[in-house]
Amino acid sequence: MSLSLTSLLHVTGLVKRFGGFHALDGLSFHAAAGEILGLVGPNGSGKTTSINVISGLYAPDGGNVTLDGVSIGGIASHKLVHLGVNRTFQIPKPFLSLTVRENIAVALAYGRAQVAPPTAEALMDEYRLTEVADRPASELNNAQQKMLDLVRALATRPRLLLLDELAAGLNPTELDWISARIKALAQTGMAIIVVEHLMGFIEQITDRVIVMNAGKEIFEGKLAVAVKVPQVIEVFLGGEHAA
Amino acid sequence: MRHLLLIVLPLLVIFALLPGVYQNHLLLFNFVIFLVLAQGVNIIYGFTGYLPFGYVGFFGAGAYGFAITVMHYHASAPMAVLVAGAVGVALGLFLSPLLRLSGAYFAIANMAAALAVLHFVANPALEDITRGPYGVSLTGTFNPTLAYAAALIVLALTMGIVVFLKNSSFGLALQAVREDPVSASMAGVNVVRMRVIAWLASALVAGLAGGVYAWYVSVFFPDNVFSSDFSIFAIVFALFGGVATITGPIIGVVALYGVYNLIGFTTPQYFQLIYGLLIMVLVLFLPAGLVSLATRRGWRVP
Amino acid sequence: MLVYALVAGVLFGLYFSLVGIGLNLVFGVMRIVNLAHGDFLMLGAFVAFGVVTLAGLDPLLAVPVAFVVFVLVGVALYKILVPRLQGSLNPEMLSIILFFGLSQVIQAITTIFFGTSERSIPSSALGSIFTTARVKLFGGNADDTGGPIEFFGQSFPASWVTAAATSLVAIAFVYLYLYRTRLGTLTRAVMSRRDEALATGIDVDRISAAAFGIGLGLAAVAGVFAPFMFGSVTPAFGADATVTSFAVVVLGSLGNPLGTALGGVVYGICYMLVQTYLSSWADLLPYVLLIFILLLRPSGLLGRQVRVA
Amino acid sequence: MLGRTIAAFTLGMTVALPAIAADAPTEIKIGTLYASSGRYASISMPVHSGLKLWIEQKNAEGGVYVKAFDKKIPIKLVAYDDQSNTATASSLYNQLITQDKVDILVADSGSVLTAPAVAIARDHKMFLFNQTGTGASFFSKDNPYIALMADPVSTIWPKPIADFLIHDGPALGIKKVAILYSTNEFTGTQATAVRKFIKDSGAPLEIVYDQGIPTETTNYTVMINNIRKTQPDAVIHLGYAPNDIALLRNIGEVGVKFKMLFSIYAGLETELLEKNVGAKGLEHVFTYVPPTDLDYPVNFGMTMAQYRAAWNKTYPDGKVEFGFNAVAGYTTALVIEKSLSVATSLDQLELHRAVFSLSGELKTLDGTFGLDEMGGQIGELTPLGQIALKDGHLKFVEIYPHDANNSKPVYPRP
Repeated sequence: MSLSLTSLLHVTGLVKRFGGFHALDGLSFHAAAGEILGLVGPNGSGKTTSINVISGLYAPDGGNVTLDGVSIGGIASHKLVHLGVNRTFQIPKPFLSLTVRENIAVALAYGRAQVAPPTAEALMDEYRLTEVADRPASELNNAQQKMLDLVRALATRPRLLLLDELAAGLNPTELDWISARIKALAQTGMAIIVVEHLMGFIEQITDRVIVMNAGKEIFEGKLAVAVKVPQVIEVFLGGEHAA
Repeated sequence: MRHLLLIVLPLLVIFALLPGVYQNHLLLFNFVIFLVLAQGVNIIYGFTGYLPFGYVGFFGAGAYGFAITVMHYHASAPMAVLVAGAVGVALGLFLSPLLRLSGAYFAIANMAAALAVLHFVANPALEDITRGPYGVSLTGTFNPTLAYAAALIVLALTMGIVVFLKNSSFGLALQAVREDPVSASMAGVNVVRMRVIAWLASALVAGLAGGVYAWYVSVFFPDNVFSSDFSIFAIVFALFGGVATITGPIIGVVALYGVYNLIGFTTPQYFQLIYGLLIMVLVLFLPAGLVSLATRRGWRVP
Repeated sequence: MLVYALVAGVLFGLYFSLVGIGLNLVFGVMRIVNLAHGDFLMLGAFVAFGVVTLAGLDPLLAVPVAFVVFVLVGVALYKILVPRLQGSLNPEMLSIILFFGLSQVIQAITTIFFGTSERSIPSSALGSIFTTARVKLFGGNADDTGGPIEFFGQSFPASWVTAAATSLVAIAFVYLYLYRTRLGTLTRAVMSRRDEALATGIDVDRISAAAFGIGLGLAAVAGVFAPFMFGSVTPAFGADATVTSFAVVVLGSLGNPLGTALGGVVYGICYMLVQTYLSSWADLLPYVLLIFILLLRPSGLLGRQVRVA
Repeated sequence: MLGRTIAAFTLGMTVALPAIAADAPTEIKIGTLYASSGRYASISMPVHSGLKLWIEQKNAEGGVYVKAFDKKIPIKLVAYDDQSNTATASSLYNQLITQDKVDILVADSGSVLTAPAVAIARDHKMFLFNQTGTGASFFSKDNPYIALMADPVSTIWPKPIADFLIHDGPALGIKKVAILYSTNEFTGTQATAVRKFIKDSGAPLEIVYDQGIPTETTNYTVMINNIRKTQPDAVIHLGYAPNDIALLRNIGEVGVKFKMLFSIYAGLETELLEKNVGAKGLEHVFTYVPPTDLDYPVNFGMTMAQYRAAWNKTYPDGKVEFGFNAVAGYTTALVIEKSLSVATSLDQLELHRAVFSLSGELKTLDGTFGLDEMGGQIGELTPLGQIALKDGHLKFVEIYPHDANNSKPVYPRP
């Protein structure tokens, strides 16, 4: 692997419509291996939709998504997982009646990780799930369910990991802890895209952010720079004033 | 392996020995048939969450697959049973678009499909092929001993499938699909293919059961083998025992069908009333099935 | 033949809207599949039978009686059955079995009291209060009843017209209830988002009980006309009626009671057309139609696209 | 030759000996099924009630005479409810045979619920008293373990209708015939028979309408309109009781008058149809003249009048109508009674011999009992009749075949 940051994901001119509503309207950005990229923007700006399209939940209505130069737009989710794309969900969606261990076993068995994934034991240990390993997922608290959701994604050894509001609802200690974990994941060469409302968290972990509004990007660069750009301020403050 | 040895083998041995000591072989045969059907429901409902309200469609199609093979191609009965299974699978494949539906929609569409197959088979326009509403008589292949043995083989196969599902990551993945298809696809599971495979496996065992039933009963009308009672009984038995387990449907069939016949033999005058009340009480007080009595205490039920 | 089939289809279809609408209300509000729906129709028919044979009155008078009685029965049944059911893991699926059991119980009890033979009511009895009133007010011949009613120069059974008219009234009633009353507005809220309705503090239980009662009441009202629409009724009548109701309801869209009105008419017209041109395949129609509609528009003709897995 | 004689003699001894030597049982067990609920309940209950009535009557007299033991033996009825469920029916039939070890096995009513018994009875070498299961697939030359008691086989039953149309029709001006039938084994077979009789006769009759409709059909308005469009001179409807009820009601409600209308159940279950359709709706309808009306001379059992009186006394609540099915159940009972009085043992093949020996001899309120070689019932062809309304009461007028006491049909219907 080269030491320079090679671009893994390319999104160009992505369009997604729901009826007449353009949830994504020509979104373009890229993400490199080993990089943590933040996706920020007001509610309804298209952050989650873009994750849903990239992870194959929705087929795009226009534009292009490439992974390592290969077009992946419209490919079914499970195939994307096999290609090395995975994600977590804003509201975690574990398999409620299965135990934690079984939840992980499914992803380990079907993820077709190209590099040998860590064992279930290691993953549970790392994400503090060992003591609930044999309990059904329905008995887990919200933070534990989020970790299980993350572990499910990690068990497939993704090259590109999309985190949809993973930090929401975690307490400050947990936040510090999970930041460190995410950074460690990036260190292994994983490209990570983080959708988050907590700006502190974004600032703490991201190398770069994309600011979105109305389905497209309006800024790309460091968060510290972004908050000084008038257009970005207007989107955030204007949006809130209007509301 | 442990499950095969401790659950399936004893079950098969018991049902293989029972005809020697109990003479109502047809009752035993019906037990075996309902064990197969309840486990078939378990495969599709327990592991994927689709309630096959028209499950009898596969059963009836299998029975007619058997009949047509025997009548028109003069095949041997075991051969015809295999055809019956194939017919079940073919019908399952044909109906696989129904899997796009969920919840009650699937259940209702499946019920409609079974009725459609019944009315298709029973239509006088198809008299040359199915004998339409006039019924079939297959006395040439009638052989209760062999048919019973064949039913046991079908049961063994069915139990084998369920044991595999219970002990494999394939079964785990199916349950994941049942719990949350989106999340399952993000675990790398091909949701559509998994569902279709479970659906076809379930159709296969029902088709085989239908073939064996046709072999044993040998004289029947469309209304006999497409009776919705088969679907409803199989579902009620499976749910009563507890689905997504190996033992649940077995307990369900043995207990509930046992009670059913006991009422039928002893108090026929209030048969329907007692049975209806029994079902209601069970759903209200044991909604997760008999095995929930054990799981509530934290015991793992195979 | 075409015109006749179309008019007959509309009349017949409007009646089928009434047959299905109660089932849909119950499903829409509670996500409960009432497999005993047809049995409540059957009971409604026996109410009409009682009104005619015991009191010697016009079966139309059985409409309010059946409605009130079965609204009360519905509320009582709701209190006994539904809370326990909804405490379970998968109430939608379990309801199918629970109500199958109920259907068996209803059939068994009806058989004990009424036997198993076909029962019906003379066609001339239906609407006889109008005849009596007409004779009293305007004079004329009281024997001149039960005759056919003419549309487009073709004659149709008077009972069909009466049943269709009652259906229209009942559909209007459901519309007014859902869109013009407070309880109805809340009912619609529960139908669209049950969990949110619970969270906002709506008394979901009370609304559900009302919907369940009204659903059964409407089924019983439809049952009053069953002896006229189906020739005769036996305690075993319910099973087929339930299946047909499902076809009608799914056609219109499950969970949208007013869609059922459209579903009924579409069903009626298709049925009559097939009976006219392809009669021996007529019983295949409802099922094939149902499957196709479900596959092409899983949410029914008037539904929102929400139910594909 | 000598050897054969000895063999025959020995055989005769072995058959005869146990009958003399064995102790008479304390009861004769008759096993049967009925459907108290479900689709077939309405045809099953009247038949079953007929059988039950006979058993109560015999037991009140101290039992039924059994020749094998040369004494009267009380009857024990073992009856299970199959709830119209075929899987249940099959295990219950087997229960009767293997556990209750009944002496006499009687099927439930109707072909669908009789079907599960056919192969089982044969397998256990039990003679099946098939009450009303007309299914052609039940009967074969190599199966001695079945005979049909009451209903004539469907292939010959409608002969009088066809013969009437063929022989008397043209003179009356009947040229165009419409056939409407329910697509099930019972009525479908009759439709096929009518069609075949007419076509084979070469009579100047044209079948202008020939449609099968699902048995579940209970709504005939559109069909009536379609049939009317073909302007038939005669309409033959072959369906079950609920079909007849719906058709006749719809005809009345739409105000259509067919010149001639035939319906099966107007005759078979007149009481039931009168309750549902009204007397007016049955006037001028052509139908099978039921045994309830024919008053066949009997050489065994009650006459029709006596049976009707006994029925009304036993079942005063009117929940089960008196009609053809009620007679069918009693007819089965009489065949059993008579067979027991001639059979030299309770061996099932001996029962077969006894039952077949009655063919052409036994005359009950259902007419002459006659079997073909496969066990199909061919005894009495129900004549064609027409219903007349006299002072508000229904009366059957026999039309065909011609004999002394019949009259001219009312044609066309006024």
